[in-house]
Amino acid sequence: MTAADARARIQERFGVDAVADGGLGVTLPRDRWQEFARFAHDELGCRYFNWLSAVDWQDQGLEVLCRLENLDAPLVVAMRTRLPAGQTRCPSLTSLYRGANWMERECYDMFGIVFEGHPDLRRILLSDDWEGYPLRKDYAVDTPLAPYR
Amino acid sequence: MEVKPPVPQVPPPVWSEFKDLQEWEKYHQSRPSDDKTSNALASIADAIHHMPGGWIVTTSTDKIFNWARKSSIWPVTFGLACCAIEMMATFASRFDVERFGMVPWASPRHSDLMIVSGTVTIKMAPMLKRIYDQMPDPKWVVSMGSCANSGGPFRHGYHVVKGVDRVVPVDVYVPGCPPTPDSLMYGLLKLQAQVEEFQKTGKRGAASDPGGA
Amino acid sequence: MAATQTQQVVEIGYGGNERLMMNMGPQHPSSHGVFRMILTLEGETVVGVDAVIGYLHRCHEKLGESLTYVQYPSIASKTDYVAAMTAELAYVSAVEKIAKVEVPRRAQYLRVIVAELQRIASHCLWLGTWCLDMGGALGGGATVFLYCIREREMVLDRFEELTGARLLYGFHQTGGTRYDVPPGWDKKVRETVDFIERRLDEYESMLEGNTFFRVRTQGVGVISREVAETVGVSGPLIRGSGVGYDVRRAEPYSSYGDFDFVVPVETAGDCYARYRVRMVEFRQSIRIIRQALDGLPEGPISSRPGVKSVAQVRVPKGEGYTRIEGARGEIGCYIVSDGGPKPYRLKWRGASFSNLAVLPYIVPGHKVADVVAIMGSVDPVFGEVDR
Amino acid sequence: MAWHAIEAFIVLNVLLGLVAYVTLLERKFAARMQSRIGPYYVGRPHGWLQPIADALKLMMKEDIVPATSDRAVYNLAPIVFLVPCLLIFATLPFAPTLGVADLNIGVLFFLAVSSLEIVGLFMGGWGSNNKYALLSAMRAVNQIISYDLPFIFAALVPVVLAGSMQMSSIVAAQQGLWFVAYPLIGQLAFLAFVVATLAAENRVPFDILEAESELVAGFRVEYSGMKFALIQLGEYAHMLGTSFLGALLFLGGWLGPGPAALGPLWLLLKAMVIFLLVTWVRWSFVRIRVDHILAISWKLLMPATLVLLLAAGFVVATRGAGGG
Repeated sequence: MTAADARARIQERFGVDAVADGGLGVTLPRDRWQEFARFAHDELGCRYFNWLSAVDWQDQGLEVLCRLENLDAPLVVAMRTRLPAGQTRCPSLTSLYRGANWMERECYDMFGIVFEGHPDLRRILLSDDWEGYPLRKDYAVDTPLAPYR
Repeated sequence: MEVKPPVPQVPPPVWSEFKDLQEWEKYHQSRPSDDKTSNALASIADAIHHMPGGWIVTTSTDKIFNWARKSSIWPVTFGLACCAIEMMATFASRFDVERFGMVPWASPRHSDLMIVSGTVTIKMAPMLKRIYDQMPDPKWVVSMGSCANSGGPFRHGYHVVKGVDRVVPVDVYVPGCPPTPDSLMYGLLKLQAQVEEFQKTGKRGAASDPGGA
Repeated sequence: MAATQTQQVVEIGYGGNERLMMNMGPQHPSSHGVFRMILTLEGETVVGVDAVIGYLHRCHEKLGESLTYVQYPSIASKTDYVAAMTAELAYVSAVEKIAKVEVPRRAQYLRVIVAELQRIASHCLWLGTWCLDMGGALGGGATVFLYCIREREMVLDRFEELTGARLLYGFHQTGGTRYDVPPGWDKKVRETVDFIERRLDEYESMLEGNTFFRVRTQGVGVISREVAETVGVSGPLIRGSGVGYDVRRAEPYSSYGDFDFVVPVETAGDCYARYRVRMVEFRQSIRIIRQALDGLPEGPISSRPGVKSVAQVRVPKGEGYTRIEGARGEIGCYIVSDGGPKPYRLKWRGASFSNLAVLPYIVPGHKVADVVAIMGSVDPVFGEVDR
Repeated sequence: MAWHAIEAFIVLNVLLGLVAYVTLLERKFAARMQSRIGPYYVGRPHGWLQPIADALKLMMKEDIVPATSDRAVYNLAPIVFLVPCLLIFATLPFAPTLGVADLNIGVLFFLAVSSLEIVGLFMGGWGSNNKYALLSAMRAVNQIISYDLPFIFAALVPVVLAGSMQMSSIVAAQQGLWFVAYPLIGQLAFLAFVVATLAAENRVPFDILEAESELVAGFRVEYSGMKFALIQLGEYAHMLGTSFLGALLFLGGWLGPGPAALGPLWLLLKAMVIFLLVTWVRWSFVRIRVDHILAISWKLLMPATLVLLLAAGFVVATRGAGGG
């Protein structure tokens, strides 16, 4: 499976043009997130889950990124989706990739994105009663928090 | 074999009890000034001291016990971050603090010294406090590295405690990011000098000047 | 301080056994920093594990957004503090990728040399602490630990001569390296790696001839290829599970394409396989260092010499992800730039984070003593897990 | 009677001093193995005062009793642990006529009493109300059950060869040939004895009950100050006692060149050889897992020592008791 092959198949199946930049960058609507991951897992052979994260674009919503790899090919697919402003719900990939478990928990911890279908969505880095989501742009880096300052 | 990760309940973090800043102040900088054993010792020592010629006994035993305390300071193996690697190097062959009688112990109950080596985060601070509480008196704390001293390069972070002295009382601060084993050893020698001035009752002497003992 | 909230889950299992919850960490001799495992035990056997991380969350990603491209590399070294050179390299190469900066060849070779030296130092520490986990601080493990630290000190001496620092270096900067090699340094490096190579034989004969060591490691903590891929582990862990995946080979950076080296692969997936992979990596690193020292080109060490102002590096709008093969696996750095002097978003893909995520899948079914062996063979660095 | 009391007092005090300095010996030996120096500055040169400083410091430490512990059991445990460890010295003769009591069932007494330490150990683990300590106590019971038998069997081989359970007659029987030099049986029994000793003393590689990397410090994790010192003392006394036993049973006790007055010195030297052997093993092996430990005991050591014992019996039956 070469990158060009994969690109053609993505074009055919999802009707989006993959941007080739080191890997294939695919931008998807939120409701095809899981579908594409399944397609990448089963048909493109991307069984390696590299990482998942998000970017806060303030009034343009949150962008969720995920990087999947086929280690044999080699083929890298970077998929991304944009959650509309004010929306924090995103489908979870935990049913496909076990690595998504911690990555999505971290994303929830830092951005407050609620992954639907995650079996155990709780804070991972911060303690359970932390207030706010630190990596959002409206969260100051030195947000005061009693009692340790 | 399909192994599913279990989902046990995690007990609530202890520090949630200190939501209130005033309540925290109660625990803040609390250096146990006395305990039952040292109070009993103090009264015995006072009695001996007031007997005729007793002062010779008390002062000389004082010296001996302080020498013993100074000569066998056992640190607890408690590594936090980057500085822990340098702390390990200090315990290892080249720098070998066992020459001064320091043996790292795993359990805080056996130790006299806590070397806070690295950044203390808000999640870790209550644990650190608990480890300090678990150590038997007399106990000392060396704050190793900029992060433990003041927050260091992470001072502005939302999750970083700005200096371990907000959680436990500190005896010696070792600067550096990370301090080299040499400077940690210098700090430990300074601590030994401080321990030598330790008072007979198990109470600490007056704080020595920060420049050196 | 309030009394410790003890929590005991009493479940009568199928075997009629009462279960015991045991807490390991955050201060525990084998926690490798600050890691907490909540083990559910049935006798000596672990039936469940919950990993609690975040005790060293130092807000790296948020700080990265508030520090400039010149300021941050020295902080970047504090993510993977055991292998600081590679962590810095990930950040600066991500910046270079977005800014499209060409790095001089000499700087690239220097980066390779320090990265491989760092891998040796890091693996030394791994071997030492792993044996410490299995052998105890009051036993043979401590001996191996002290030997390993002794060798590591030699590498650190070379770093000290090069950069003036022992642990966190600040050696890399956008567009090249900050320091050139001092005179006579390459000779010392050669002597160091020769010495370490001899010592490696000693370790291997000491450990592999030891039945106790083999019994403790072989067949323990098996990561199957499927689990390894779907969790996303990297580095020695995935190579121990039969996948020959190495970023140095898959996506060569910093002129790794010029060098001849072998990517070790073991298929067993257990602790012993990971040990073997790392032992071979030691030797391959030494091989790469020798080649790089032989072929070290002359020339400038930085494409933008004399960076004085902290705001001098300007990066155009864009985004980039670079990954490099650190001592623990793939260290990735994803930067979104909005054209300002600071990144808009910085994401660390810590190798240890993904590697550690495999623990809940492999630990159940093992004995308590194996938990620490597995934990040590994963070799996490908590600066990188919690960031 | 009074003489015995005085003798016991002297033995006890010499013993305590010896135990203290054995710790220093071990630390220096380990340090040399690890290319370090070890204790140096406390009582220069070579840290002669280190054990004294440690003991004094531990005496002055706060004594913590955890709130949730079983107070009576917790407080009693160090004593219960220490007493058998010191009591084993009662039957050890240091020269033909020097010793507290040279019982005619000396070996039996030693073996019986030395395995009593497990009671204190278990009490400590249980009384601490700590999960690490509890797990360690369970492991200790496991281990003592599996290793006492090989230990006893290995120790009984010289008894059978000498035809006596009295320590002094066992040594006397080695006049011609030390039992460690006894063809085949002697060496194997000595080997089995050393291995079982390691387990009985809870040294690496069998120190699963105080495994630092898993159980922090095992059964003594909650003990601080003087109680911790007592436990350490007991452990080292036990180590020293078994080393003496090994020297008496296998290495010919006080036999050696020179006048008879040098006897105790020879004994001490031989005991130190065994002690350093144990220490050497300790500082060069990794710890093994609990199930492997049990397997080694029941599948290898038990049958082997049993066969050795039978072989020794056979030899004695055919050739008569006494040395080579």
